[in-house]
Amino acid sequence: MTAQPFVLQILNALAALLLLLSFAMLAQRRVVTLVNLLALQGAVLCAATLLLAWRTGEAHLYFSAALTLCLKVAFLPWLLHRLIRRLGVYWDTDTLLDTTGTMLVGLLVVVFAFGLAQPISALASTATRSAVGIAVAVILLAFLTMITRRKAMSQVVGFLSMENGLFFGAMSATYGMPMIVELGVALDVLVAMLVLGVFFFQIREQFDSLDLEHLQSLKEDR
Amino acid sequence: MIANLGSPLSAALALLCAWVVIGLAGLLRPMSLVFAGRTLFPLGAACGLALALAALLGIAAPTAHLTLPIGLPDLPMHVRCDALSCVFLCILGATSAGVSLFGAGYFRSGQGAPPGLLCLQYHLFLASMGFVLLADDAYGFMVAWETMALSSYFLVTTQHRIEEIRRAGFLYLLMAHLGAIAILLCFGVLQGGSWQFSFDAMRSAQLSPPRAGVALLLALVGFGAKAGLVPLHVWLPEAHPAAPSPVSALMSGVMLKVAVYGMLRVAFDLLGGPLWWWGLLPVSLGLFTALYGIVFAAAQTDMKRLLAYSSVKNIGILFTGIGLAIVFHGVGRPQLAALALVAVLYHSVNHAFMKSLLFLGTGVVLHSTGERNLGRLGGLIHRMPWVAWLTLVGTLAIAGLPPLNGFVSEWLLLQAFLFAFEVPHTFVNMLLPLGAGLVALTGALSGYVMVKFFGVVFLGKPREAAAAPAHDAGSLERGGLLWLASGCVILGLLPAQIVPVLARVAEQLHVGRLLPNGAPWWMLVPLQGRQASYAPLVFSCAVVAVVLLTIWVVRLLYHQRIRRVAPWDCGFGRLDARMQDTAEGFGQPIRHLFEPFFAMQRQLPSPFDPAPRYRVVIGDRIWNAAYAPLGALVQRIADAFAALQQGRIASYLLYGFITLIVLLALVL
Amino acid sequence: MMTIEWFTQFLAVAAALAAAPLFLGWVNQCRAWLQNRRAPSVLLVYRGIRKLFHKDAAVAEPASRLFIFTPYIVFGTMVVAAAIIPSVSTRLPFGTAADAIALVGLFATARVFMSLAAMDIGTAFGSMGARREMMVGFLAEPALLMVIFVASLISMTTALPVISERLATQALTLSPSLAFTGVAFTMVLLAENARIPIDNPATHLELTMIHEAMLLEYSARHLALLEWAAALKLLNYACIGFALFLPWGAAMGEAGPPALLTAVAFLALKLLVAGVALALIETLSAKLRVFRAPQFLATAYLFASLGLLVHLLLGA
Amino acid sequence: MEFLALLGTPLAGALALAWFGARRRAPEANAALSLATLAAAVALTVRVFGAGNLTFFHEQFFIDPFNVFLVTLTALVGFTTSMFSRPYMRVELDHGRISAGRLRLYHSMYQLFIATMLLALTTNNLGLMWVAMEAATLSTVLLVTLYRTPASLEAGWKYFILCGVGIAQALFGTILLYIAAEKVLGAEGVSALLWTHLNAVKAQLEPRVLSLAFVFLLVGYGTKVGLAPLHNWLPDAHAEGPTPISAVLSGLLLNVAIYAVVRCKILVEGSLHSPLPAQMLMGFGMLSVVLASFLLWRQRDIKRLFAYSSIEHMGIIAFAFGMGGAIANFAALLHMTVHSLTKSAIFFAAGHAAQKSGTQIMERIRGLVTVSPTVGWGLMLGSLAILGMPPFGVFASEFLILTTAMREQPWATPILLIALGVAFAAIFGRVQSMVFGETTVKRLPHTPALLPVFLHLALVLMLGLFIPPYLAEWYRAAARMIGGG
Repeated sequence: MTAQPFVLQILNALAALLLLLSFAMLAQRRVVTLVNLLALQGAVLCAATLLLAWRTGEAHLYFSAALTLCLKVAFLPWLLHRLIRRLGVYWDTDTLLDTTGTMLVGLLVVVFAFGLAQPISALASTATRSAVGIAVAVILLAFLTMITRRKAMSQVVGFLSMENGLFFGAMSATYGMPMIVELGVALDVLVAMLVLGVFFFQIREQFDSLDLEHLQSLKEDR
Repeated sequence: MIANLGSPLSAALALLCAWVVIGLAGLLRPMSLVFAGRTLFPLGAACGLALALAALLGIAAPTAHLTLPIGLPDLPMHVRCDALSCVFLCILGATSAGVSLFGAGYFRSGQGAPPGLLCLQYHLFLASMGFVLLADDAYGFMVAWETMALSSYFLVTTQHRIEEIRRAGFLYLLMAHLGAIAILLCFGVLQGGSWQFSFDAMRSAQLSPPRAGVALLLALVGFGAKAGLVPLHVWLPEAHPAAPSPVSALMSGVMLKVAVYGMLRVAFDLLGGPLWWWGLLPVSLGLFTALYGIVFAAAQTDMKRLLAYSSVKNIGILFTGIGLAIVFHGVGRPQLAALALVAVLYHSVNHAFMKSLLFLGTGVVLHSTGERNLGRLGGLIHRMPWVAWLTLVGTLAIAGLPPLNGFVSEWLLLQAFLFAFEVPHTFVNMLLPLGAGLVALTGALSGYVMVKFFGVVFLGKPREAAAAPAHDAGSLERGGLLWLASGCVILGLLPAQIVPVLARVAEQLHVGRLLPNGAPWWMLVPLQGRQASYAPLVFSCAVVAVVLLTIWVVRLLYHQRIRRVAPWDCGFGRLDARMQDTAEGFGQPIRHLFEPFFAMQRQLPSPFDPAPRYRVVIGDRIWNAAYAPLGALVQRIADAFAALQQGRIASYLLYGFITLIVLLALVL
Repeated sequence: MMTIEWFTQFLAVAAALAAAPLFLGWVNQCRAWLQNRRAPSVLLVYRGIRKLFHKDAAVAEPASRLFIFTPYIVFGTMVVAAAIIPSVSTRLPFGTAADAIALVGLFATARVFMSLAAMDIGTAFGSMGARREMMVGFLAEPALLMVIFVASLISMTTALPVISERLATQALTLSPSLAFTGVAFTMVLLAENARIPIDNPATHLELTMIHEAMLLEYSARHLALLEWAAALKLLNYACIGFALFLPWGAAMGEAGPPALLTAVAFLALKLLVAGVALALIETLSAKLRVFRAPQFLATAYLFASLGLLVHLLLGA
Repeated sequence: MEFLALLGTPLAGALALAWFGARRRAPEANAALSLATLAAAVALTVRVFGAGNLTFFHEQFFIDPFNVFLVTLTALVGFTTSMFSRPYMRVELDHGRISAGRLRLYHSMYQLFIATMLLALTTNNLGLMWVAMEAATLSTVLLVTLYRTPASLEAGWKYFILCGVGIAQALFGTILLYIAAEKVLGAEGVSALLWTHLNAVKAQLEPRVLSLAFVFLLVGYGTKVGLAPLHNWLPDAHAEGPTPISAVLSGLLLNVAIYAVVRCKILVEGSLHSPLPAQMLMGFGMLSVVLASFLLWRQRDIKRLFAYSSIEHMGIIAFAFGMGGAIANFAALLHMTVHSLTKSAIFFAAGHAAQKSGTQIMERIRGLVTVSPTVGWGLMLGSLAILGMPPFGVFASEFLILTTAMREQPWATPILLIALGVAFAAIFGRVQSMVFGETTVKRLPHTPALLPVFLHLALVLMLGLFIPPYLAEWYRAAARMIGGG
């Protein structure tokens, strides 16, 4: 096995960092830290994108990196922090599954994701194709995060983390989607977050809390 | 496209469309009773009459086809008119002529659906029944079939403010729908691998015996549910009383026959040659249904429920006949098969006339007294002689008494049963003749039931004040009743003219032929060389002659004095109306004899009770044993599913996650 | 030939009309003898009928026309039935008008009219009688039909004249099925004609009566007709029995006057014997309570069914 | 030109109504804009009718037999719903359930929603389709919470999160598709996500990746379709939002989502040559039908009831597409059409019924026909139609689906039929007691718009008895294109 170029080694390290951050988010219960982790994940993503852009010379990857920087590193964490301060949600009281259990499930999910990514990596022609597995793992771990949280805010963070995973997947496997799509996606994420902001205030106005416990009245099991 | 306007098929189509148009015309002035009653319903009756005539001509005419430019793109609606269709179209036309005429005078304004809407639903109901009879492909058949169910449902729930009626309507449509599902499945089996859903394709399909058996079973379930075959009969005694009387008359008189038509169409036309022993299922179910129906009829206290159960009994007889025809057909006794089939057809015609007549009669009673409960009626023969005497004709006919029509078809069926020992299989050839005994028993029981019905409603003294100021039917209503009653008489007196016409159906379906025999025109000899004969015209003339002669002789020889006195009653004297037998009392021997049939709840007073009350509630064991647990089962499954949906978003996400993982694992 | 047939027909009906009360009287007389009573005259029934015809008819106020017409209809039906049953000859013109099943139907018609008329006045006894009569009827009718079935299975037809002819012409065999059905038929006959053990024609004890309860409100000529019709019914049943089980002696095929005379003689003889037998049965058995009647008739039905099965099994 | 009008009108409308949406005549403006959209759609249809398939803007948009009738249908139902919402929203305003400001939001978002759906339908670019689908969610999420009641917020939140997560999966699926396509079509140029191009080369796409992609796409868009067990947002969102929104969600959005699924299925099946995608669709369909029909028994809320019915019908459609083949696809397309028309008609009627009786709880809605026969009959006939009663068109499609199922998947037929029977009993029993009986209903200040109800029902009735030849032709062409079976 020949040694990979240094850039790729860095890229792989960044990918591993992404995975680690996902795990950290899965374990973290403080909402503020969770948002910070998200921002960090965005930053790592941004760095990876930049690096890749530099290596491949794809112009639109620079653009993507800029988009990521603005949106995921700066704007969204800022927005979320602001919301946290305004709404006073700092703790996600407790997760539905204890941390160790969650971690174990997470580990299994990672194994599964890596297995899943095999055929994709085999097909992809990019230098970073081996990182696709990481992207899948990030997506699934984010999913898991959302499942195990009780606060609306943490779920949103999980949701955004999933978006990060998607982005990373697209980037590592194909050097990003066509521009028009990427713009559209970014726009959607932005709008989604704005809508969320509105939402949070509405929810809080009604329930005095962002605890999902209150959002369980519509059900069949009465 | 329209081949020949004069042909029975196009005439029938045109008349059915005319019904639809008449119905739609009702919406022009939806609130006008006069417009609907005096103009549209008589028009509908005229159409019915014309349809009956066209169909009568059509029985002798060759089979006609037509493809209509509507329906599914790959399956345009086919219509076809053969002798079988024509016989049932004839039933539809003739019966509806009487019922529509009656209906013209019957419907009153008041609560419930506005007259115009009623007119639409009524005529749609008629037209859809006609289309069922003409349809020659599965899609067209199903469309017409369900339209029939739907329009009749709306008619049943005309008085929708009454909770009971709504429940009856719901049960009715539900059962109809479940039946329709079975019919659809039946067609799915019948196409036999060609995946063509025209009846022509089904006719030419070669089915393996197991598949054909499944098809027959499904048909039995589907058409049985509509016809009221036990244990699928539960809707019938609920829905028929709930509907306005002309509608009950049509449902019982015609719609049940349409179900019988479907069964015949599948069994003898589409299915080709069913195996003989499949016929045993309809026979046994039919016999059980007949007994069950009539026994329950005897126990009823509501006059329309009583008639509804009597319909169940007649459906049982019809299915017995169908089964018998299948058996004979299968074992290669074409003449006997034809005889059984003719008996079925004859009974269908008869039952249409007599049951409509009776339902219409109860309609007048209901209108003028507001009572359906037998326990509160009585003595109406004095107040409404027209209705009483015409209903008496129907009563005697349905009790299976000669010389009226009900007897003829039962006679034919018994004749067919008599030769069941020719079936070359032990057990079967012993059991089938015993079945004839059951048919006889149900026939005799219906005599019992009908005496109860007529006696309690029309004879004796009014049991409650409400029955006292009753008035007779109006002229249009009388016309309708008279038409149906004369049908009963004519069908009873001229069987020798009618049987050959019906036998054409058996011949065209290749079931068998009734060979012509040298009997004179007034005598019915169904089977050549068996010498059983029946000449109702002769002996009824004789009876009339003897009666007249007796009256004359008595007048001649003795004086004519009649004194009107108080009833003697063994000198008891203090007679009042409440000492007559009630409906419960009259039914008591049957309840006693057939106790295992009923799920009875009795409240008996103790000997020292100061205000004794006797109450008996009669339930249907089949309902308790099959339907109630089924409902509970569905509810339990629903509860189990509901437990999945607890409202927590996390669990919803988890479902998504698991789904994703499982599917991914699946493709990996 | 036709004239002879029509003459025979007339003769049969006239004989039946005349003989019916006589037969009833004979049965009553036998019964009295068997019970060590002084027997009334055989002609007592005639006298009763004659007396009733002369009386003023008293009709209850609530009665409708149905009530008044019923006696005529019942009487007419019985007369026509007598014309159909091959009592003296198997070649009666009316013999083909109705087969055995239709005959049962005719009897049922008469019964239904009777019951309806009984309910017409609205008395407690009338409706009670109607109910009981119909109950006996619905049980007896299938049993009777089963009897007829067996006979017709043997001769492949339900036409009574043909059954008689075939039974009479076939070699005399010991037929267990006919024996069974014979018993069944007798039981049905007892039940249908309001004899002991189902009903007692000689009593008006209110709570046990069936047939008489229906006649309570009739008087004068109407009652006379009904009594006569009842007698005719008994005779008709007896004749059906003869046609099914003892066809010998009746004129078979195209018969001239001598054969007819013999037939009449044979019929008289058979009736004499039957009367004694009937009286004997009635004397030896006790009246059953009303709710026992179904069991009695179910037994009849069972016998007839057994006869059927035995016939199918043994072919005899 | 027509095409530009088709997309531009609602977009411009959304902007305009964002300013003027609270004015007195705004509902009429909303209807007028929808009418204009409909006109554009009809004009486009007529053009396609003459000219065949069309593409626009460098093949970024296209019209083929599969989407042409959906475009018209969307525009039509969009228009009729706007007609319905005119009196409906006014009554809500009068009752004080919403403020004028929210009416502005409503009108604007309504137009935006129509625009996104038309975009999703007409775009050739799978990425753009994703964007449009997400935008459709976002534009309706605030409409679901329009009343700001606790329940509506909860429903909105679930809608947002579940559909958001779902659609994220779809994005990943799209990415995977792109990876596979890029290999064949090359990364340069944007053709690698254009459906027409992909369709042309689908046989060369790498099957394993495509099957993974399909799973993500199916789970993603399937969430939006409301396939069980991903359906949980659907009843909540339908029940708690304003009725016009329930009508378009059920009648149009679900259609668009299943349209997306089928588009993807065509590609994947072309590459895969295995029955797996079809089986998945069938499995989801079956599960949805069974689950929904049993859950119908527990419903108390009228809109929730019909939301579950939508799940059931989406299940039927998914099952039919899963079976594939000319007849089943034809039937599924027909079913999409008739379900959309019928279900929106039902929601119109149900909306008025709920307004009249002041509650959505079915036990408290009684005797509609006595007070307002048209609403009552609309609800009754609509329910019967949706339950598959002939002569309505739903029966036609169900007939075809069931008969095909008998041939292709005999095991499934009894299950489907039982589920249909159970659903019949559940829905009909409830509808009957709402429509008939003694009444509790009162009159409303604004006359209800029932033209839409009866227009839809008339169309459905027509489709049951007679399918216009050109429509049948489109269905056939689309069915051929979808293939499978």
